[in-house]
Formats: sequence, structure tokens, C-alpha cells
Amino acid sequence: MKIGVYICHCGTNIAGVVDVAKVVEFAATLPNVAVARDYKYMCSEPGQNLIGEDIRHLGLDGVVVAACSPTMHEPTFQTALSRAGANPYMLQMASIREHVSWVTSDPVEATEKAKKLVEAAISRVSLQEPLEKRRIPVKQSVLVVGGGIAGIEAALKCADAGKKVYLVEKEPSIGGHMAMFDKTFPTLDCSQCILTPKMVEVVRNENIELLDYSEVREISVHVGDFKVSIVRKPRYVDSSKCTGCAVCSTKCPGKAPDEFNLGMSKRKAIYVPFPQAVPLKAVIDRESCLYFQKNICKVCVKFCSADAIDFEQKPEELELGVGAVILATGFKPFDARRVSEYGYGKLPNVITSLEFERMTSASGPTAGKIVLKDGREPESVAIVHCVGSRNVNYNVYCSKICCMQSLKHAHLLKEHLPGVAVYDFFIDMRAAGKGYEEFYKRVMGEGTIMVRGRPAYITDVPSKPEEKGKLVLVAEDTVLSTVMRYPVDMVVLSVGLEAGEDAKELAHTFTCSRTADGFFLERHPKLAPVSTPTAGVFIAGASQGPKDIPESVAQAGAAAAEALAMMGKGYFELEPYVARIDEDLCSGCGICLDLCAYNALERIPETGLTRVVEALCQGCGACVAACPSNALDLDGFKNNQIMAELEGILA
Amino acid sequence: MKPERTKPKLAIALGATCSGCDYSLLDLGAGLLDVTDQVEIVYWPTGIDSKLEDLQAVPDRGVDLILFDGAVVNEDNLEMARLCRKKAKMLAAFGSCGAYGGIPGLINSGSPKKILLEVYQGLPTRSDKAEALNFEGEDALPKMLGQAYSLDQVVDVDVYLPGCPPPLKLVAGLLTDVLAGKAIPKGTFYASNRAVCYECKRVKENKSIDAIHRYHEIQPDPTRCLLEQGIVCLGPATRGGCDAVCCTQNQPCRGCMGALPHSEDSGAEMMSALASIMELNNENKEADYTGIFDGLNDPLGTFYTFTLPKSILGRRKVDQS
Amino acid sequence: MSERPNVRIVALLCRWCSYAGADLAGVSRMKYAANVLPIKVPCSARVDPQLVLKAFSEGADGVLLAGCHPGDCHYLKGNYKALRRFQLLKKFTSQMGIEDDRLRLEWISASEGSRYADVVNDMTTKVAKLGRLNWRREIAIEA
Amino acid sequence: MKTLQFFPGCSLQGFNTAYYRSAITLGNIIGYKLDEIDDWNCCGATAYFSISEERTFLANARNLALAEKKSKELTVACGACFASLSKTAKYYTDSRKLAYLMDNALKEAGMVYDGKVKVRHLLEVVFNEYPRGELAAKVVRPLKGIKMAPYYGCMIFRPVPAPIPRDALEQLIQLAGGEAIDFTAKDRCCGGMLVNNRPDVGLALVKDLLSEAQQKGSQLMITTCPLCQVNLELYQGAVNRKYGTDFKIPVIYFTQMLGYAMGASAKELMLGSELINSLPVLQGARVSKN
Repeated sequence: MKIGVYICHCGTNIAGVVDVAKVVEFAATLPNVAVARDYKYMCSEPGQNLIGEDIRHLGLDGVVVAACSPTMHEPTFQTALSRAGANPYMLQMASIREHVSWVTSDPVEATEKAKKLVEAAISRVSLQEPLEKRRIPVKQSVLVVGGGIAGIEAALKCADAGKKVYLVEKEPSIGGHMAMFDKTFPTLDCSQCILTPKMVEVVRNENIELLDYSEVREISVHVGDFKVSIVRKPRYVDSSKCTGCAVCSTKCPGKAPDEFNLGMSKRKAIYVPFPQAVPLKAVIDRESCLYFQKNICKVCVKFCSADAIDFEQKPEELELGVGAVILATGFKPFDARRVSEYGYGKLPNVITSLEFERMTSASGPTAGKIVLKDGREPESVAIVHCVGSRNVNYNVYCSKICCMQSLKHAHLLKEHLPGVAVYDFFIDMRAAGKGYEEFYKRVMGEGTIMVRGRPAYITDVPSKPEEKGKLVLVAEDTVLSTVMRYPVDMVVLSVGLEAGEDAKELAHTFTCSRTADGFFLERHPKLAPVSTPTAGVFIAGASQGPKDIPESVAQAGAAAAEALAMMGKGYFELEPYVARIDEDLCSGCGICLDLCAYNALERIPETGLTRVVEALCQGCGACVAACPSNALDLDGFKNNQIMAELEGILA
Repeated sequence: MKPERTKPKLAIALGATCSGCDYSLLDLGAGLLDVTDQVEIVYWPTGIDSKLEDLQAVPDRGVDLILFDGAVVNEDNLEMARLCRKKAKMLAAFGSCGAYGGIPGLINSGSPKKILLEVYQGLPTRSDKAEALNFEGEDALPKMLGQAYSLDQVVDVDVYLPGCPPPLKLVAGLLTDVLAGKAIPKGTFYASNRAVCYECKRVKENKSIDAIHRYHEIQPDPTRCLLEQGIVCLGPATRGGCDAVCCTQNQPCRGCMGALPHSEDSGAEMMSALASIMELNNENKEADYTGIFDGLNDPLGTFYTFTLPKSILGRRKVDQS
Repeated sequence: MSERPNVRIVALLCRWCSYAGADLAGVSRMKYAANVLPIKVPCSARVDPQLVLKAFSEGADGVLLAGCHPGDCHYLKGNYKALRRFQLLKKFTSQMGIEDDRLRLEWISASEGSRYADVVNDMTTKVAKLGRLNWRREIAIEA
Repeated sequence: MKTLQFFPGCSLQGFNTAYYRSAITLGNIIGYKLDEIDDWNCCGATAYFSISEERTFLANARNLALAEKKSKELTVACGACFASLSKTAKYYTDSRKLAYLMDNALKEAGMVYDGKVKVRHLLEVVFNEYPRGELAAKVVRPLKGIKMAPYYGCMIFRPVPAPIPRDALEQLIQLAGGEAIDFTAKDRCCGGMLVNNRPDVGLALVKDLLSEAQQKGSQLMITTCPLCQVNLELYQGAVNRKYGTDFKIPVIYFTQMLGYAMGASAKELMLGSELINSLPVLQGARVSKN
């Protein structure tokens, strides 16, 4: 056994704390070590060549690289090995950056620890065996969860590449939050106008199967071939017949608050979510439908010329097999009620940014008029940033979009009501983005009064006559460092973005984890921002973190590209870590059989002993640790290999 | 006289043992006579009238096969073990005590000193509690070692015949091989390389148990795997070769045949296996496993009945006191 | 930690959550005790109790097992097995006189770098209080 | 009968015995016993605080250490005590530096604190430990038709918010049969010590609170903090003089309010001992009951 040991300086990242020379010197003394070198950046081309040369000339059969965490560069060095004709799995990395130099202040301790990790890696690698990656064919189809802008974009990209796409949306129509917006910052083009064409394209594109009003129930995670079961909720309207003429809803007597307008207006029991809805089909809401509640009415049936109404519809279950999944389940707006001191829900003219969007939208509840609850036009409006964001009591993170959104609202106010006084309360103005700062300047130019301060509370109790009938914001203007009272007619709370309600279940269903604040966790914050630890599952849009439209679209593209790359390759390379069984040792006790979460173990009928179904094995090793006769072992993580590492680390 | 000399020499020596292994030889019945015809027994205190001197008298490596049964817990055992090593061409660890430390090995679960006091002074049936132990002089007790050892922890061992007692067919196997002058590679185990389950005829269906039962608590179904019925059976982690004799008698395996090849610690193996299948049908976020092993008050005694000295930890931590 | 304890703690980290969490601690430059020696395993369920016992007998003063939080196991249900094995093993090790603080199971997710650092520090302090275990010395064959 | 390890603080023992007494009485009715920790010291709130916050933490470290000896929980009725104690407990776990300082200070006194104490406000305990239904069942003297202003004061939610919904007090008022006004000022500052050293600021704050209460027609103000009680009640006169207002709203503690609704006598609750007698209002309810 000839082992080459390579210690990386990583500039000063490692060498700044660890005495690399000492580690090299030490490594050279260890058994089986043919050569020990150090280099400034092992991951660099020359660094990798160093290894290649030694493999060729010294005929190394094992390599230890002590550098950053394997999570970072293991693939890099594995490639280096195979390029030089060695087996990539004859590599063992010692993480002396993430686990040593970055976390240890004392150089002496750091060097000692580095030595131990290197010794462990050496004794482990000397027991490692050549392994081959497994190739699993990848199904040429994608499941996109969520029909917001991110989901739509991802679906279209994959479909354009000729892949079969299933787009699942839990609401009756796709479009998500973007469909509710009026204008988009900073360019102020109409949200609907740029979104609807894409929505229509979704139904036009024959590669896309739109599963509206549906939800993913469960999924069995098998790389390359996810088995997904989807429940399609009953519309009680036969989509194939419905023309979307909406005559039914004009006649329908049942009423309910309109979700799309956030309850600011009413809709019928049978309704088309909004004029540009896709699919443009009616849907019946059981709760408000007289037929379902009182078994009367049936007016819709009478008036539907296409006789599309079908009260008998039942939930439908679909089973799909897809090669990749893109999660684009979006966000949920922060519930402003939680900030009791702002009186949302109690004070009639305190509204949220989203409600304001609907108000300014021509198709909205007020047909584009900005009005108070009593119908008057406001003379003064306050906009409050960071509602529910940057606050230890709610969410510590910055929701990123609120500053620009608020500025947009300030502009729209001035546009709709030239005379109106607008106060904009902010903590810090975060206008980072193309054309954003310019937009900020522009809005200031339009005469919006910027107040640097977070309102302490909003009250309808006047303390001086001029406050009668007004909403009073009490805030410290931190520029003047005095507490001021601002009487206004209307307050718009720029609510932050939170992870969707179902994010938790989704994360669980798709076995991907979430960050502390509940958004999906990417595999690597810098280098794999749209991947998850689960191979073949990608994330896009605000489900990964607060994002504005351009970012969501860009990320959706990236996720689509990842999925397409995987499918384009046609197969998925699976790490060769599989359980193996020594049939001469197996006694057929059956302990392992029921442990496997992937049913990769089965009894051989003839002998009664156990066999491993390699294709299904995911390499977790649960059975290996359980096997009482040591008949099972795990390639890449063999008992003797881990033991060797242990002995090395404690040597 | 001539054939006499050619007869292979056999000795059976004892360490810390109940001598059960010796007596089990009598189960050879008439077969034993054949053996005695074919070998010359130079030393077997429990079987024939022989004294230590007889063994000492034999020239070094003069005995073809010595079966040593018993663990090594005191200086006498140690002396005997070393003597046997010196005299034997082939030394066999005979029985679970010799091979793994066995029952006497359980003193490693406490300190020998305490145990001595307990046995010689603490026993409630003794009236003369005050009497001091004497390790000196004529009727001195042999000095205890710090702990119990298996034979191969103190001297080199050639072959192993585990079991409490070793299954006769395996003993016969060894004797025949020796008589046949067959070359027996060092470290050979006269036992199966597969676990007891391989020999156990009970039906194995689905290994997932919700509760552990002590043997007396239930009426086990004589046809189904005992473990599946919640009875702690060490079969899966124990060398076979015994034809699953206990399980056949509706008794759980207690692991006398010791750890399987490549395995250092049958106790840990079994704990892992048992814990893996325990509550297997109840794996979810809300699952609360607290107290699921309350039925198992003494893992040490349960999983290491015969193998403590040879296990990875080998003995209880010595309290610095 | 004021004094520099010379105890050694072996951390068996599942590669998906806990090892990633440890990486995060590194990326976030959180300083923690250098006494911890990490070993990467595919899943907490891969950890054979023998490994833990071996660690102690080979001279570890403490062993930390870490895996994904319940419900988040990359292999769906591995960590439950780890938990059950841990509970039984713990019963045994305490019979063998190994103090409670020396063997510990923690759920550390990929996003909990600081938690990893805290656990390591906390465990180091506790184990340091107990001192070295020196298991090998005590089973050395006398005579 | 739960036993609540209790930190009364100076004001419950001095100026505001009514709060202490009524808390005990309420306990006898709904089932808790207040067990005062021995030898507690000043919680360091108010003046102390603004001079050296660090000292406050050290002083409280002692209280927490004392508490820890008996139980992992410490219940507090005074808003100020709650704020400074819970703050100390939080910072002890959050800040290595402060923890270090506190440990050393305690070492001097031969004491240790392990960071295990959970500081709870009595309101939170009453709200979270007793099912609403159970409490409602105990109400024998519903405060029908009495409009009350639920006033939490600023400290229950700052800086360490007690784990209760922001309408906990409202819910309690309702189950006592009363009617809670929508009091937007419910968690705003009562002026604290400013009423003395900056009357211009302090009194203005008091006035704001009173005027909202009055405008929304509340006949009673319900407080959870002795300091608030004093400021709101004692200074009504001063406010009236300064701003030409005509406030005359009795201010009582939530413990008194609940206790009364649950049938305890005015004496046991020290009701009527206020400067602005609350009994006429409370008795008004009984009359209008039938």
C-alpha cells in the first residue's frame, strides 16, 4: 500500500493557524506513507496535478488530502484521482479547515488536532477499496410544485427543453402572489400584463400537464424515479366542458369573502378566481354553496349552457413517476395581527401592503380606487416598513422586498391621488438592486416624506383636536431624535414574507431540511443554492427565502437547468455506498429485513438467508449496525475502515 | 509396550471452572472408553487419579492435546495455564470459561476484592463474619488477579471449543482430528461460523417487537422465533454448532458459544440488533422511547453472561476509590 | 473554558445533518474546544454500539453521537434506531461504570452550527470534570 | 394546589400590599400557593437600572441563584421585577461575558447559578396553567356590563415577552363576565419614574392612557403591575390639574378583578383601599345582574 498525503494551506485559512510543515513532517513518518507534501491551494489546477503526478510516478494507491471539508471539495479531488487513473474512492479527506483551523484559536491545539485527523485518514485509506459509482436511469419528467411565478417559469423552461412537466397548484388557478400585484418595482410595468402571457403559455404548452386545485399527498424518494401521489380536489365543475363564461357566478346566490381580494370584496359560491385565471374554469366552494349546505338552488346547473356542473365529483388520486422535483411553493405574508400595537384588524383603515396592491389594481375590489372604509379618499397615508421583519419578537431576518414595495406604494399613491401626503416609516432603506436606488431617489423627488423611525404604536385616540378621526402613528424620528405624532387617514403595513404554512410538511415529504426561519435549506449557500440534500429535488423562489420577482425568475431558471442537466445526462450517478452481505456468515435471523426503509433487503426463499437489492439500497447502514453476525457491511463505510479511522484518531 | 508410546497424550486441566465441561465428557458414554483406548491421559484431576506432579513430570510440549476448562481469576489458575502452555503441543480453550471467561468472568462486573469479601465474609449464612482472609501460609487462598481473563488473554491458545458445556459432537470432532493427526490451523473454532438461528428450526416471520418479556411472563409459542415473541434470545449474535439445543427445548439462547467470527463483542451485537427491532413499528416524530427497556434491568448480565472478559470493554471501570 | 482539558471526545457525525452542522460552525468561524475528534458516518443508524465501546477502550474520554432531528432523517427513520440503541447501550455503559456525561446523543441539523459548537464545549467541560477515562490501562493483563 | 416560588419585590410588600394580598386570595380560589423565596433582594429595576445595568444583573443573579435552590421556576407579579429578572435570566444564557461576571459575583458570596431558572409573570401563570373553562366555572359574581381597560403595562412584553397572547387579559376579563374595551394603549408606558423626575413627559403618558380609557367608556382599569397602578391612579389628580381633564377611573389589579368575580370578599382582596374606590363600580355589576 502506497499512500500520498497532501496538506493544503488554503492560503492562510489553514496555514494561518495550523503549522502545516509540522503536519507534513509527522505524516511522512506514518506507515504506508510514500509521500507527504503541502501546497498553497490543493484544489487549484497545479495542486491537483501534484497528486496526479505522484499517482503516475510513485504508483500511489491511496490518497489523503487534508484541506477543507469533504462536503466542499471531495468531488474535485476524486476527479483528480480518476484523471490520474486511480480509483476516486481511494481518497480520504481530513477536514482541517472547517473542523480545525476555523474553529480553534490556539495554533498548538490546532496543529495537534490536524495531526490526529490526518493520521486517522491515513489509517482509514489504507483499508479502503476501489468502488464504482452506480448509475440509476433518470425519468425524463419533472414535477413542479407551486404555480407562482417561480413555478411557472421553471415549468416553462423544462417544457421548452422537451421534457414532460407536471405543474401542481393547490389553488384553483395558477399565478400565485404575483397575480395579485398591480405594478412591479422599479419599472412599474403592470404585473398582470407580464404574468398572464406566461400563465396562458402553461396551458398552451403540450409538454405541461397542469394539475390545478391539486396537492402532493406523498412521495417515495427513489433517485431518478420519484413515485408521487397527487390528490386532485373536486371543482364540482367539469373542466373539459366549462368555458369560463362565468354566467353561473352572476346567477349564483351564494356569497363568500373573495380570497383573491383578501376578503375585501365578496365572490359567489361558484366562481372564477379572477378574470385572468388559468385555467379559466369555474369552481364551487362547498361551504357557501346552497346545494351543498341546504340541498337547494342548483341555479348554476340551470344556467350552464355547457352543463359542466357536476355535484358528484369526488377527489381524484393520481400516481406519477418523475425524474426530478422542483419545489416553488412560495411564501406566506406575515400576519399583521400579531403586532398588536399597530391595531391591524381593529383599526379599519390600517391595511396590509397586499391589500393595498389589490386596492390599486384596476380589477380589484375598489376598481383601482384608493379609498378609506367609508369611501372617502385619504388625504394622508403612512407606510410602515419591516412589519414582522427585523424584530426579535417575530422574524429576525429582513424580508428584502418591503422597502422597494413600500416605495412603489408611495409612488402609486402620488400617482392615484396627486394631493395626498405620504409618510414612509423605515428603519434602514434597503434599495440594493438594479435601478432600485434610482427609484428611491425618484420617489423622494415626488414629495414622499421619509421618516427614519419605526412607529411605536398606532392609535385612533386623539390627544389634540387635529387628531380627531385620524389614525395617529407615534414614532421617534431618529434623525431629529424626537418622538412625534403623525395623524393620517390610512396606514399601509409592509408585511414581511414568511415560509408557507405547508413548508414543514413539504420539507418532510420531500426529505429536505429547513433553516431556522422555516425556509427550505439549500445544499450549499454559495455553490448549490437551488439544490437540496436530496438528489433530484430542487428549490426555487420565495420558498427558499424572501425574494423579489426577478430573483425568483432567475432562481427558477437555475433550478430548471439543474433538473434538465440531470435528465439530459439520462442517468444519475449514485454513490457506490451499498450494503453487502456475506452469505457464509448470514444465519437468516431476519433482524435486518424489516429495518430497511427502502425494502432493499429480502429473504432468499430457497436458503432462508438474506440478500441485498443493490438498486434500492441507499447506503444508510442501519442494517449493517444491526446485523448481529457481522454478515452485513457497507461499502465505503466498512466496519474495519471506521474502526481504523477511530484507532488513528485516538492513536 | 510399543503401541503405548505411540498413543497420543491427552491432559485435561482446570482453571476457575465448575468442571461441568469435564463431566460432560462422560456423556460420550462408551465412546469415552474408545478414547481412553486410543490416547494416554496423563493428567485429569476430575476424571482420574492424577496429581499436578504428573503433569509437571511430562517433558515440555510432551502432551499432544491439553483441554483447559475454566477462566483465569487467581494465581493458581494463571500458574496452571502457563504450565499447560509449556507442556502442550496443542492447547485448547475448553468450554465457554476457557474461551471467553464464562460465568466466572462476571466478576469483572465488580471488583474482585469486593466479591471475595462478599463470598467469604458477607454471606448471610456465615456466622464468623469477622474472620480475616489469609492469602499466606499452608491453607492460604490463592491470590486473586485484578480481574478474570479468558485463557487466550494470558497464554497462547491453539484451538477453541466453546460451549457450556461444549457440544459433544464438537469435542469428538477435535479428538478425531487430533487422533487422525490432522493439521489444525491455529485459532480454529470447533463451532459453526453462522449464528444459532441458522440451526434453529423455529419459524421466523417478522422481527419487530413492542415489548420485552421475561421468560416466565409468557407462554412462548414453541414453533415461532422466541425473539419475535419478545423474549431476549441471544441466538442471532451467537455461534452455532450446538444445534440450537436450548431453543429446541423452548429456552432462549444465552450465548454460551460466544461471538461470531469478525465480531468482537456479541453482547453489543445483540444489544444493537434488539434495540433496532424494538418498537420498530412505532417510528415517528411523536414516538417516545423512554423506558422501553425497563424490562431489561441488567443488560450486562443478559448480554455478557459468558463473554464479559473477552468483550471490548472487558470489565467494569475500576473505581478510583 | 478557562483551563485546557486534555480529554478526548470522539464525535460520530451523520454526514447529512450533523457533519454539515459542524461544517457550518466552521464556516461561521465559531471557536470551540479542540478536544473533539470528528468521524463522518452516513447516518446515525450506521453507528454500531461496538464502535462506541471501541472508542472508549481505545482511549476516548467521551463519545458524542449526533444525527438529524427526529422526522428529518435523510434516510427517513435512521435516527430512531440510533436513539433506541443509544438508550440500551447507555444502560450497559452505566453498569460498566462509565459516567453519564461521557456518552451523549444529540440531534444537530445542518443549520445548527452554533448548537454543535455549544454541545462540544458543554460536553468538553463536563467530561473534563470527570477527567481521563484511561480504559486500556485498566484492562491491561497483569503478571 | 400548585406551589409557586414567588418573588414579591419591594412594592408588593410596601405600597401595593393589595396586589400581594389579592394574589394570595386568588390562589386560594383557583389553586396555587405563593411560596416567597427567603432573603430575596432588590430586583434593581427603576433608578438602580439607569445608573448601572450591570449591577442590576449582578443583584438579580443572587435572586436567581436563591430561587434555583428550590425550583426551576420563579413567579413574579410586578412588571418591573419581571422585566429585570427575566432579562437577567435571558442574558445569563445569551452572553458569555455577563454570565462570567455574574458567576464571579456569586462566587464572592459562595453561591452558584446554573442558568436553569424560568421567570414567569403571575398573569402568564394564571392564563397558561388553568384552563379557561375551569376558571370561568369558578365565577360566581359575573362583572356584567362593566367596561374595563385591560392594561398590561410595557414590561410584560419587553424585552423578554411573556408567552401569552396579546389579548390574554381581555380573555380573563371576559370570563369574569366583564367587557374589555379595545385598548390600543394596553402595552404602552405608564410613565414609570418619569412622573417624578420629568413630570412633563410622565404625566403626558399617563394622560394618554387615561384619555383612551375614558373615551372608550371604561369604568375600571385592570393592571398587572404595581407601578402602573400607582401612576394611573395616584396621578389622576395631577393630570386633571395639568390638562384640565376630569378623570376619575378606579385602577385595580387583575388578581382583584378575578378574585372578586370568583366571590372573594372585598376585604380579602383589599378592594376599596384604592384612592379612587372601585367598589361602587364592581357592586354596580351585582345590581344589574338580575
